[in-house]
Amino acid sequence: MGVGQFNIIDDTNIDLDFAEVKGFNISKLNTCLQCGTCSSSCPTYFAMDVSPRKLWRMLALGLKEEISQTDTFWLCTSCNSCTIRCPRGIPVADTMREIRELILGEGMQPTPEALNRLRTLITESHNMMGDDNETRLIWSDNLPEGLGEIKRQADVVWFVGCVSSFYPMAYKIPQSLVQILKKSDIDFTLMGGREWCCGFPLVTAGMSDAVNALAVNNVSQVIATGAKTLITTCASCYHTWKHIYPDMLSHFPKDLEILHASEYLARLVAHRQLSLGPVERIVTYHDPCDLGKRNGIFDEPRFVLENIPGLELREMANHHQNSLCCGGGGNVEAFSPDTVNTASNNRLLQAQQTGASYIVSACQQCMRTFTGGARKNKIRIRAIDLTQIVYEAIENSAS
Amino acid sequence: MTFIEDQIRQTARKYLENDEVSCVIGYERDTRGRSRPVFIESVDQVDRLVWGPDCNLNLASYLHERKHSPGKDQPIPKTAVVLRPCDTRAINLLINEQQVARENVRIIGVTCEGSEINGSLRVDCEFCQERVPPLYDDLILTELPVEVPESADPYADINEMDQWTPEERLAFWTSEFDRCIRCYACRQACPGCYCFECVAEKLDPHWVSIALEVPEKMFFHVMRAYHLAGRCVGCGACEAVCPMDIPLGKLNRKVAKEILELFDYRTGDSIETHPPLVCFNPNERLNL
Amino acid sequence: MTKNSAPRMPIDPECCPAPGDTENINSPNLKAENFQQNESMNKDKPRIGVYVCMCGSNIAGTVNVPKVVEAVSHMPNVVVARYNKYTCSGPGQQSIQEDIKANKLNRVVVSACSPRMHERTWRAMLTNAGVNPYLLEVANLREHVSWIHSAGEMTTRKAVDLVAAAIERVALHDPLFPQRVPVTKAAMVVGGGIAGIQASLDLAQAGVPVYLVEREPSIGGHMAQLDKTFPTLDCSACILTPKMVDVASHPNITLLSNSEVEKLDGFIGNFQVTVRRKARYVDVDACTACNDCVKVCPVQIPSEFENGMAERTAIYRPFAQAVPNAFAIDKRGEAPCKAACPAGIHVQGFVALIAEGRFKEAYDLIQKDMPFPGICGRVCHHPCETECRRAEKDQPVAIEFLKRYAADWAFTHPEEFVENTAVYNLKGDDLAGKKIAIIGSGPVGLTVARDLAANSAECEIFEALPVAGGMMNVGIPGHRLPKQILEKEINDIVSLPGIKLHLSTPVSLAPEVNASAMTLERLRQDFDAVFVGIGAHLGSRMGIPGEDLEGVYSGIEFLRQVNFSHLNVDLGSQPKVGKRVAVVGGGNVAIDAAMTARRLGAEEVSIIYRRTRDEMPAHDWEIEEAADEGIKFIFLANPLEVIADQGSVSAIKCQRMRLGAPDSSGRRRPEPIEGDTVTLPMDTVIMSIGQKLDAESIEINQGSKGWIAVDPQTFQTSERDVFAAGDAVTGPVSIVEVVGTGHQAAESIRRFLCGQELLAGLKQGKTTKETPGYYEPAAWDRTPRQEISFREAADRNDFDEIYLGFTEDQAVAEAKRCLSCAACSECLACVDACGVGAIDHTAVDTFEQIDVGAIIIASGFDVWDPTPMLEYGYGVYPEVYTGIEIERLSNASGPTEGNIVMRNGEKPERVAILHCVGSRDEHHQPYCSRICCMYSLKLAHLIREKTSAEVVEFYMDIRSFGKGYEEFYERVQHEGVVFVRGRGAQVLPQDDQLVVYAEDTDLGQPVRLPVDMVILATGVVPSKGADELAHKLHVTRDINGFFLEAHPKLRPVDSNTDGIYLAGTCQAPRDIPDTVTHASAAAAQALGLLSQPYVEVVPTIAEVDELNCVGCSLCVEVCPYGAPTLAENRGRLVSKINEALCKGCGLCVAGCRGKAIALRGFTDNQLLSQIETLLQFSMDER
Amino acid sequence: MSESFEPKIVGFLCNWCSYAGADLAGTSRMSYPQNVRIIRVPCSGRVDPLFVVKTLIDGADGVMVLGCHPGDCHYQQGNYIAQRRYSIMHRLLEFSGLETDRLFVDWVSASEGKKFSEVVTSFTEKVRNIGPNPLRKKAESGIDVLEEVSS
Repeated sequence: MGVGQFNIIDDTNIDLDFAEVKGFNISKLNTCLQCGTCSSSCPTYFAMDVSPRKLWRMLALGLKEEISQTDTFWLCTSCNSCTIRCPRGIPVADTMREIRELILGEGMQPTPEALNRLRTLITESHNMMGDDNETRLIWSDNLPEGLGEIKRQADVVWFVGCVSSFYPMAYKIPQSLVQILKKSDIDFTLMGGREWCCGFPLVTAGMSDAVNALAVNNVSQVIATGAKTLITTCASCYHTWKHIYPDMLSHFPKDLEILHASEYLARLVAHRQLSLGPVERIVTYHDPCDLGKRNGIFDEPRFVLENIPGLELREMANHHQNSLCCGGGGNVEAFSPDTVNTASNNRLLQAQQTGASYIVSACQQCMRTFTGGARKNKIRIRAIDLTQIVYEAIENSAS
Repeated sequence: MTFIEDQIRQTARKYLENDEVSCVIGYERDTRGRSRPVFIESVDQVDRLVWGPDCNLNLASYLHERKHSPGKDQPIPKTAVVLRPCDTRAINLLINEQQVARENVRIIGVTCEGSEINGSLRVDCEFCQERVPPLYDDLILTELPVEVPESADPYADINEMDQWTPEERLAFWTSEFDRCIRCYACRQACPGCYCFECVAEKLDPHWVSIALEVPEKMFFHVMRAYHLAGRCVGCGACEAVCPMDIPLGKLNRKVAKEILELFDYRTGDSIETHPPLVCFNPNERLNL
Repeated sequence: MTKNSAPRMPIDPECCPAPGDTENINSPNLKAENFQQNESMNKDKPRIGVYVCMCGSNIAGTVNVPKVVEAVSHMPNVVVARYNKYTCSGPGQQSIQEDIKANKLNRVVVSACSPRMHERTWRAMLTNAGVNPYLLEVANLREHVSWIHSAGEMTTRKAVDLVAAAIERVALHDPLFPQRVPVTKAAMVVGGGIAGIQASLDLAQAGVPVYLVEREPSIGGHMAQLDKTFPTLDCSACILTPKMVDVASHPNITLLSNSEVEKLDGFIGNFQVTVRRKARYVDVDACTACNDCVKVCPVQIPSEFENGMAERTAIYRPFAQAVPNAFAIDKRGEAPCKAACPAGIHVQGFVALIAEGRFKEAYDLIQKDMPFPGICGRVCHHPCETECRRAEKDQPVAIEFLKRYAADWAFTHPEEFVENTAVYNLKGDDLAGKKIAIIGSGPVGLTVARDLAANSAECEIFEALPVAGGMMNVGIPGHRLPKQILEKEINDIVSLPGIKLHLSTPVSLAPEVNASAMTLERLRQDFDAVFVGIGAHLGSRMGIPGEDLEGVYSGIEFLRQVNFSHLNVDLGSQPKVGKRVAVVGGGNVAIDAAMTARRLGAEEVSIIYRRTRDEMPAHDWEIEEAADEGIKFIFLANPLEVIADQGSVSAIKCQRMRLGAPDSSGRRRPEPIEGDTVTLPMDTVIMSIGQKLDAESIEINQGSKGWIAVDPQTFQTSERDVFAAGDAVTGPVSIVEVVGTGHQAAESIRRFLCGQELLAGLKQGKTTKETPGYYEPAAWDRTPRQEISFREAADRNDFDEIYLGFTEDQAVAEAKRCLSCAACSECLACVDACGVGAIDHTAVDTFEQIDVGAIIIASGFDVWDPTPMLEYGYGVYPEVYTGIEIERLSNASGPTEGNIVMRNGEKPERVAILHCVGSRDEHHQPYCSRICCMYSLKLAHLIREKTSAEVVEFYMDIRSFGKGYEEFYERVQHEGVVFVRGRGAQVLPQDDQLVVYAEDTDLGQPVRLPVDMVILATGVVPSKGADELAHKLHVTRDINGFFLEAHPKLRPVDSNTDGIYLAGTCQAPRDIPDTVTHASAAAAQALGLLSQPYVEVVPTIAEVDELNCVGCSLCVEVCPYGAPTLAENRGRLVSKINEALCKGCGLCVAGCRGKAIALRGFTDNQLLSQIETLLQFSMDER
Repeated sequence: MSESFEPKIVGFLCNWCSYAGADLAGTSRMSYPQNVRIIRVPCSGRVDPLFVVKTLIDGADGVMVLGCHPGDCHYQQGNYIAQRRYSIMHRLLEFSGLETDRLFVDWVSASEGKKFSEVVTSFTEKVRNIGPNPLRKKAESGIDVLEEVSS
């Protein structure tokens, strides 16, 4: 259906209670002002044929045909900027995900091949890569003194996450964190092979039905470690443990404290358990969408950075709840890699404008997207994770 | 005649001889040896005064009879009264509520070894830390110094009842109040209860009927505990006089415990402090 | 408090007590027979009429009204039970009145809408039918039943319950007779914006005296800031200023500018408002607004009127057409530096003057309080710098060096000072003819002499030493304080008329010690008062063996002799100093002695101190200087003995110490280490362990520690006519503290000689007031503190000064670092500049009690600050503006004289205006602010007209609803303004432009428009401080913080509190036409109240049953209005209610244990009847 | 507890704030359970806690006392004193076995119609869960008018 051809809206295609029947939050959707804020806040709007605003219009009028012909919802990185800025407070990002569930659930579009593959990989091999799940701790092989003996029971359980475990580009993150934990003699444990993918990619892909099994395993494994606190370096895993699992499982341990690595590092700095040496460098901090805009954690990472002597932190034009997405979320990579590339390029240019030599983020997925994007678009800035720079600071304090 | 009784008599004789007071209120023994209050108005009767652990009433209540001038421009009579430490704090209460003037009362404060109800030591006295009266004109000492029990939690029984389920507590009080015969002895013995006409007996406004049913009796006892909030000095007189031995003191101690926790206020410590229910702190937000 | 009650309206005799009975006008006698109702009403059996209203279908829709009527018709006392379609209508009321007459009904139950809606209607209906209006009960069947629940048996049963309860209750009602209280025919309007102005003028026109309270120095509100107004493009000032002038000139209007409501008492028709008249420091009547003071004011801070786009001075007039057209001074408390200075120097003042290069005025300001600017600029311990707020950000302002610069400038520019500086601050002549003897010419003696001479007293200073200046001259070495500065500042004082100096004339006040010297008795014959300022010139002794050897000096004597040699005074030769010198002690004198010894040729000087570096009392910058010059420090050592070799010093034996627990002064007490001693070869030993009073020379009793005992506030000694201050009283302290005590002693002497009370009005010591909102600079410049130049340690072998002082540029740059904490720096330049002497810096807030009958709140609005919306970058990108800022740019009297230009001065080529910023937004203001669309259109027009730039407006809806508004929208479209239907989502920088991100929802395409300027059409929020005002006036506010109206549609200008009305944007956002309409409506409502002779006050108040009251005073303590008091009644103290004060809250009634107080209309029985009926009626058989 | 148990709740509402809030809930056509019967009082400070005890022993299943938010009281301090009185009566009632869940004291302003309806709904549910008042007294006197209505 090209833009030129008008499809007359009449009772052949209009279905006013379609949205309600399909379980959308219709009372909120109906308050939409059609103001376009969500569209113009979207990092991947340039690649869409139908703007998000127009998509709600179609949903409200129940134009099933038009909805199934657009691919707008496949381009949503679920970065939550739209939800934060929507003057009516409509949960726009969640609605995008619900449309994906609808499209796949009702077969209004053939399931994209990449998503099918993603589903089988995760359900069978319990990780995003399809590698042998037992090799989850492969990143620790080239550590000088390895991982040492892993305790079954400990105060803190560290949920490493698929990207850190299987993407060599991201190995530096767990390697840094494990040294930090060891240096501050924290009583922690890892689940290695017993750790399955948290299921966040399936949730955003609109296949949340497959996540239940993963949740049951992961939660029971964590309970088995007897830990009081769970930390993770991935913002998406953090969101899953903090919100998706407790809503999904009634027996979720209420007293289990869920912390992102940046919050935990901030606590260590505050309690003077980390001795941070100087790092003479100008850096800028990128708020990962699932950590900042979705869960409101803005200050802890900055608190850590400000406590590193010699480090100058400069904010990009978009920061805090006004932050801009790295482009890596919502499996858009599986659907349209060059959209992701353009989006991450926009963000890297902003980082460059600050004159920073590092762009520090607190999510392995952002770090991975930026590293690829910087190389592809030849932008001279190095993407690192908060754990890496903290480890560098600790190294300098020792010398 | 014990060491204490001797001192009481001498003090009474002193007051009566130099006409400082027109009456000394104390205890005497009746024909069957049981203690009962007595009004001594002449020196020769002084030897009737006795003292013992069974003197467990709060004689301050009798001051209500002698707080007004008997006739036109006649002075308010001066009275001496034998009081235990907890009783003396009731004097502060009555002063604070404009009922009694300090200069009209001579307090004969007795160092207390704990009083008994039906022969057994009162619950409050087990943990009582205040053996010497905080307020007195004459202090009556015991022969050997009274040892003060180590500071246990005075509200242990209350805390224990707090753990019960509501049903258990309701069952407990329903059975207790069931035995109440509404004789109002507790009200008469209490220094804090001096209304001309008690709400429980008023027709206009008509709050509660005179039925001997649990709800009505519960209304009376909850009302009394509420009316004594921040006013009960814990003298135990109500429990002492109750013919049916109902543990009325528990209700008052529960309220006293809450007031101590909420407003850090203990009744009768001084006449300056404002009783909790007539003042407020605009910044406090109490959970209701 | 000046009683400023309004002129009373002639009292209508019919309704109130006889005229002349004025003293209890506030509590008239309230006998019931004021009214004509016959008394017998309530004695006989109740005959109740029950009426259930269908209210059209509002009630009948869900409640089976006939069944309700049927259910209650058989209840006791019910004579008539009927339902009707509209009870509140004329026929509805008439049918009830007929029923009353026909069936002799004496009580009525109306079951309809909320009593808060029509209770007044039913009461009037009963009164007309001859029944007491309070024999009525209303059952709320509409708001509490029919509108809430769906039709059904349960709903009908609930209705029956409520009606039955009302019937049981009304049977117990007694007739009540409302109090009639006269109305004070005056009104108060709070807030002087256009709403307040309009309301005031309307009221004044109607002959009502109006008190307009405005918290800013001028009325005018936000409208005064506007350039043009929509839709007619009238110039805002042109239509506003005439009204402002009317307000100022109207005989009925009293304008209380710069004032706030402090407290409200009373009730409708009889309010007593306490107004705080904030100190303005400028006499409004005297000020001619000639602007001379602005020319001399050194302080520049952002102007609130210009929204921070331009600066204003501390003494300012908000805008040219201000009314009252007078200046005001922005004082924000006492600057922390001035508060910390013991001598009370106007620190921020002289620093601000230096920042503008006005050094002469700076010097004059300093020497008003500090007679020795040059000296103090060099040796002060500068407590002001420790309090300087700049210390929180980086380093404090170098105040001491700035003071020194001003003094040095004065020293090098004598031609600037025609007369002797000290002369022209002559204060008065109340001490003419009085003679005062001053013993000691140290800093305190000279200060006292100067202060008394300024009051034309004759002072004679007796100095024992051959030189004047005391410790300044003989105690402080040359390298710290050059002699020529010292000489000049001493001569400035000594050469004053009325001061005579006698050198080398010791005065002993102890007759038996020194018969020849002047004694107290002989002084008393010639002088009226004596001041003792002899300082502490005796060095304390350690009392260890060898202390008297030759070559052992006390620090004081050593420095004195050195200084004598410099002043070529031959009192004993210059002290000889060996190769190795030991200075014992840790204070400033020890440091000075050590550095002096080095300059006299000692090769190795070491300071021996029994504690460590941290505990040394000397200032650490002086310890620094000594260390730089190579002086050694031997810590934790205490001299035991000075060892001699052939009569001259050869070594000193010391005891090793270690630090134990802190002593009373908080310093850790040194304890000897047994048997651990050390002997150090020394040639000279200088004992500098403290100073003592030369006790023999004075017989006035000394305190415990050997200092002269004086009254700490008046400095009067045990002898009535002898005063003392300075080191002799306090022990050795810094010059600035000594000068401070000098001022106070001089004031006490002046009062003593004038026979005034010494203690009156003395502040109880210098309590630093709580910091009332110091000025906080928005942008923050990080310039570091200037470095003062000084001579290198190597070439500091002579007695020339170490520090060389600031250059002029350094001084000005350093002075500019001052944060202007208290805004007005109290440099007093304006006082001299003001031709009519209208300025008084010592003014304080005053309070006025004003009696009014009605209050109109017109507190207005504030423009919302869009900073929280990070996506627009307001405050980050300079070219992002709010609407009000553009108003100021385009206003001819604005910062750019009307040219709409960017911060860099150039005209913008393309401007974007973003609508609905912060409004219609769940995260900020959910409501529409109504004015932003129209003022955006107007701004677009102005920009097109003045800059012909392209203007693009990003909107969701254009709300042009008013008269002429749509036409104005069309006109603006004609003028080429482009409208994009899409809310601006974010603004990001690109090169030197800003890019607006939006979606053109008409085309469904993304928009990324680069523009030069972005204007945010921010919404409207209640004015700052509206919440405190609401609490003070007991008026409720709505969810968004605006004042809550009694009814949104039917009573938009009434508040929930009777007698208080709302005008303008304080109640809800609205534009100027609506505001004026709303204000006139409020004035009309107020007039409705004020034109009545009396007002009926709620009769449901408390009533005591004396027989039952035990007089326990619970009610007295618990009542918020003090209505109950204990009063004598038949020989007993019983509670008595002052019926004029009681508001009927029922606190005492609920608290009274014996139920001896009843609340008329809400008695216990009435409430109990409701409870019992409600529970009994709806008792289902479970 | 059979679903058919309809608790009887008496509400004491202060004329200036909570009663006006209830009116607003009405004018905004909100809906809440029918169990509450409202009695208008000048201030929450007028409601002697003994009224609550009296209402409970007369058979009510739940009592609500709603006043103005602290600081908003038309009589300046009525709600402050009420707050103290009820903090004590609440604990006394709990101690004497009438669980605290039968007494609900809160602050509702004149503009909080929505809060009023929510508060009534949640309290009615809570009372319904804990069941009828154990002290329920039979209505021993007075004609039982309800027979005629429900027949």
